[in-house]
Amino acid sequence: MKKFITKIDDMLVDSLNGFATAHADLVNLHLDPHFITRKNKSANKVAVISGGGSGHEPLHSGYIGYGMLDAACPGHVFTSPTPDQMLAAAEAVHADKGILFIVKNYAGDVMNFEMAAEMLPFEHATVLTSDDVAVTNSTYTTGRRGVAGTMIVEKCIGSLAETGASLQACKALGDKVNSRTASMGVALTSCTVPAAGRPTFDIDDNELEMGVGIHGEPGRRREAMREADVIVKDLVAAILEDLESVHLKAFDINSGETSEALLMINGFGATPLMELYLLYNLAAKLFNQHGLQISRSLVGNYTTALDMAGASITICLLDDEIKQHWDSPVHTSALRWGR
Amino acid sequence: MKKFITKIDDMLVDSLNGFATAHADLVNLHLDPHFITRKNKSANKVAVISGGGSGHEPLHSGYIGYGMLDAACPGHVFTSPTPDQMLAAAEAVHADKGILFIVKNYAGDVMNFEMAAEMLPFEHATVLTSDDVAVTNSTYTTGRRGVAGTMIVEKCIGSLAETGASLQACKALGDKVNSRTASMGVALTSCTVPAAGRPTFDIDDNELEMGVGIHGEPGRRREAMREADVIVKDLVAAILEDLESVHLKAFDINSGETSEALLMINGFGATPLMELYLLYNLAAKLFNQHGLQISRSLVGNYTTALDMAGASITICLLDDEIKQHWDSPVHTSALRWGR
Amino acid sequence: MQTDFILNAAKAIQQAIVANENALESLDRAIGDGDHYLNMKRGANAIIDIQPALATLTPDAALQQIGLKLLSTIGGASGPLLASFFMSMAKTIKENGDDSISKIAASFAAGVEAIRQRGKADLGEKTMLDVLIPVSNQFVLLAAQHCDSKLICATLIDTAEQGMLATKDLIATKGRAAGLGERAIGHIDPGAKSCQLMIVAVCKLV
Amino acid sequence: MQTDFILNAAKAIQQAIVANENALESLDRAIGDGDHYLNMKRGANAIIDIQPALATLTPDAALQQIGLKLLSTIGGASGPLLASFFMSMAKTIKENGDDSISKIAASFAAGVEAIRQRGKADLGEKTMLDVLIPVSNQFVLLAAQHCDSKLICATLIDTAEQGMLATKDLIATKGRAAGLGERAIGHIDPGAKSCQLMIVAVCKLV
Ligand SMILES: Nc1ncnc2c1ncn2[C@@H]1O[C@H](COP(=O)(O)OP(=O)(O)O)[C@@H](O)[C@H]1O
Ligand SMILES: Nc1ncnc2c1ncn2[C@@H]1O[C@H](COP(=O)(O)OP(=O)(O)O)[C@@H](O)[C@H]1O
Ligand SMILES: [Mg+2]
Ligand SMILES: [Mg+2]
Ligand SMILES: [Mg+2]
Ligand SMILES: [Mg+2]
Repeated sequence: MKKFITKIDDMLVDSLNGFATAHADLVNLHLDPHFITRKNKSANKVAVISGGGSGHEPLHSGYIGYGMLDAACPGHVFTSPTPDQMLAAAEAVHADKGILFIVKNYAGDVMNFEMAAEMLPFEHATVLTSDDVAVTNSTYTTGRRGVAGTMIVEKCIGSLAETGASLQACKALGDKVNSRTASMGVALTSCTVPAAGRPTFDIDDNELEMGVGIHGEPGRRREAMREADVIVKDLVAAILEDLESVHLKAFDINSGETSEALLMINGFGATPLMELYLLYNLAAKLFNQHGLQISRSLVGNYTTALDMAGASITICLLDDEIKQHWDSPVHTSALRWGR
Repeated sequence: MKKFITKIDDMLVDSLNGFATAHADLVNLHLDPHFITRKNKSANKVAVISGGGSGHEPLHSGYIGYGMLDAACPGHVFTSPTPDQMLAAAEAVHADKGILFIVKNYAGDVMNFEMAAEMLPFEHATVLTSDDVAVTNSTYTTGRRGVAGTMIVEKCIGSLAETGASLQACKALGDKVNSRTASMGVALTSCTVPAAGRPTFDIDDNELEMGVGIHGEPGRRREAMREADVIVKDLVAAILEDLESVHLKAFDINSGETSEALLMINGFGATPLMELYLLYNLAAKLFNQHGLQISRSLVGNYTTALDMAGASITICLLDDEIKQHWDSPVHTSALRWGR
Repeated sequence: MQTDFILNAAKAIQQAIVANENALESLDRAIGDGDHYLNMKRGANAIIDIQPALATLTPDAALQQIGLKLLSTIGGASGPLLASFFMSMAKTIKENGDDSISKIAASFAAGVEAIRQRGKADLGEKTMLDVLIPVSNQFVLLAAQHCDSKLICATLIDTAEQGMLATKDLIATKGRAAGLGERAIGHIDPGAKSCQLMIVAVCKLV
Repeated sequence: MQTDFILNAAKAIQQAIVANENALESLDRAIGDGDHYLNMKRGANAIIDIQPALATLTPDAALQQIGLKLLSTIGGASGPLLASFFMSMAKTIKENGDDSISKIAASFAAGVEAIRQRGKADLGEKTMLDVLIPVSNQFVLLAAQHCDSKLICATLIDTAEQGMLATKDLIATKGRAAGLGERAIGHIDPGAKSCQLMIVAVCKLV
């Protein structure tokens, strides 16, 4: 393992300090417990807080700022943060309209945020994100994981919260966006958790992991490495199948109906932009053939898995409300437009 | 080598098509010869054109748009583009105020742009960027390489050009920014050129390459892997030494004088944001101690070397003019603020 | 139960965790995200760090502080679960006392029940509960029969090992491994392993 | 010189380049950016592709088209340099003809001079010029002495090899390897190697 680290135990704080210094115009850093808050927050809005294990940057700290998050709680690498962090963050940013937690659906994240919520002296609600179609929902399991689509949920909720909307309205929008968002990823290499010092999983030079999680959790299946067009075909098929099952509608160009959608190609950390755009090209064509009209696009590293090579494809089915909140101005360190 | 590629010979065009589709609001793609132009370009401005080998994305195509480039010419991976591309791009975007080429100082890029310039039926000028302090200038060599600082030059020139300024003024600003910009990089791994299929250089698990170029060219020296604070100290020292030699001024906090500066930590492609912010933290502290007041910051993958793990540090000494043009609105796919 | 015993148990647990770094790490790498050892070590070390403060407390207050400390240091799935265990055990002891083996067994059972409620999981889902539920049931049973504490501990060590080993053949339906389906088969659950290690460490002190 | 000969030379060059993939690639990986083989192959193949069109042209026009084609397909440092070579050679032949070995040698020398001017480099800077300048000088000299063309070619093959090998011990002061300082020593320059290969390929046709 070769990484830029001074002392492994200080890595998280060293990195948080760098983030806070580089973006001192946008954020304040608090340590022990660790959380990051937004500067210049409007009074009288729902306080939107997210958090999760570190190593997925820019998620979540990179999305703090106007029109998105008010605070983020970074856990250790790939380990969900603890309730004291969320409580302190809530204390720092609450503003009479309640607290909205945005939580990726992992047992650890859910339980830690849940315990924080139980102790919270403010009105609160939680939006669970669960866009990863690799892990199928079933009554027996805890359900799908939250992955790259989380950022779209954060953007839309943040936009609505900025208007002074109620906690209930913000939660409803978040749930809606999540229900219309589907992602699936593929890994070409493992990632290496710094403190572990070696790759999370072994993978051969001619293999890929289909449906990998953003912590390097194994996915649907291990397969032989193939051409990009074949890989994308499988990812797109899984996403379409899921969207169709949820929305009871065949996405088929022959149906004559088209749906508007946002397409995001998310790099896991070590995949060059050149390859991500190549994936975009393949995915956009396939979705188009299935009656999805891609009217919003995002290509880059938005929800990473440290130094993993690989990428995920995310579709969010748009409607006028989602479009409005996606397009509205946002000013964070990792996502910015309109101001 | 594992990469997202359908057919190796189609990779560049596949990727360009993805880029153009994802950013259809910003750019137009032209093929044979390949170049990308800006949509909605104001008439009556200097046409700012850059280009270079592919594999450094978002450089240059990601910087096409309002307040930055009017066109970019992508070469094959790590291979400078050819004069027919620049000629066609110039033909497409010229607007009576002349053509300004921004060229990274590599023999290949310089000669190809030079031949294009000689054939150009328009008034033109060229700004050569040469911010890499790893390769020292000498009367015998072709001089320093252009690396991550190129983007700062492109931003400032683009801003000035947008005001309708003359070709001479744009060139003068570009030359000034370049002369005040210094970078140095370090690689932890090699990159792999897709068509070559194997790493450009071999490097052991306990080694790093100090002063590496953005094509994986060997740098100042091969060294044992060390802690991040020691690595950053060396990089910062090399940059300060260079700035002092050019600007005849010791950057020393004890001198009582401080200089304002932009600090960029640029990832080469496979280094997680978490590590880049850690580097930022170390570098900002050291520069501060040497009397540089970091008032602008940029952390991320801005000039990459495909899938290389590593990063570069860039300082640009600011003055009021540079600050104004750095801060002015920009709307490209990879850099956007103020609109 | 004395606070001293709790402190010794904490030390024994910390040593058992650290001594099994490779096992814990590779199990979570195989069917999780590889951080379980790091999480457990962080938690165990944090308790060692606050030993001086714990030493001044009653057993229930010490257990409560341990729970809170684990809650704010472990994170992940195991953090809130183990924290819930200790906080619930503390509450039960505070209410009912710990002056008999039965009462201690009851407080242990309350702790396990808290994990069950927090994680909404049950036996056979390939989690730490596959160790904790059988151990808890056995503990309560043997304590009701007024068995000798050394014998109880010897039995619980066996039960824990069986529960831990049994997770190997299960499909996971809770936690991070739930996404794996059939691929989880053949791997012991990391949380089950660490719970078994902790139970062995504590039982050996008796 | 006949256009036919040029076409055969192009084919021989393409074969020589492809046959030396490993050598060219590893040399540019060692002291450059690893793309020299790819650049040369792309250029050589492009000329093969336009052979039918070239076949209809006079030698000077064919050389000019080759230059233009290389200019728009190779890129990198070698592209404009080799293009300048062929375009300058074409111009010289067009002006002075190619009806003697001396005239051909003069046009070759003009091509090399164009590379020198374009790249602002000279002998001893560890570039392709370390092959081309000695070959050009030797060619002009031997042609002036009215040597037999077979003998000239045999000599040029030797000269090219010596120039190529000599780059091994040089520090580079031009091109991408100029940043390397002492570390460039011990590696043959890739452009020198490909020029030597091309010269050998063409000389063997005579
Ligand atoms: N819902 C649950 N109920 C009981 N135990 C669980 C549950 N979810 C996870 N676990 C346990 O937690 C362990 C993983 O802990 P850890 O690796 O520290 O956290 P994370 O899974 O968040 O990385 C699993 O091996 C399993 O025993
Ligand atoms: N200024 C120059 N003059 C002559 N030859 C040069 C010059 N610069 C580079 N070269 C030649 O070009 C070769 C490299 O070509 P190539 O790898 O195709 O381009 P690039 O260096 O742009 O990747 C070098 O080995 C050297 O022989
Ligand atoms: Mg975890
Ligand atoms: Mg090159
Ligand atoms: Mg884990
Ligand atoms: Mg090269």
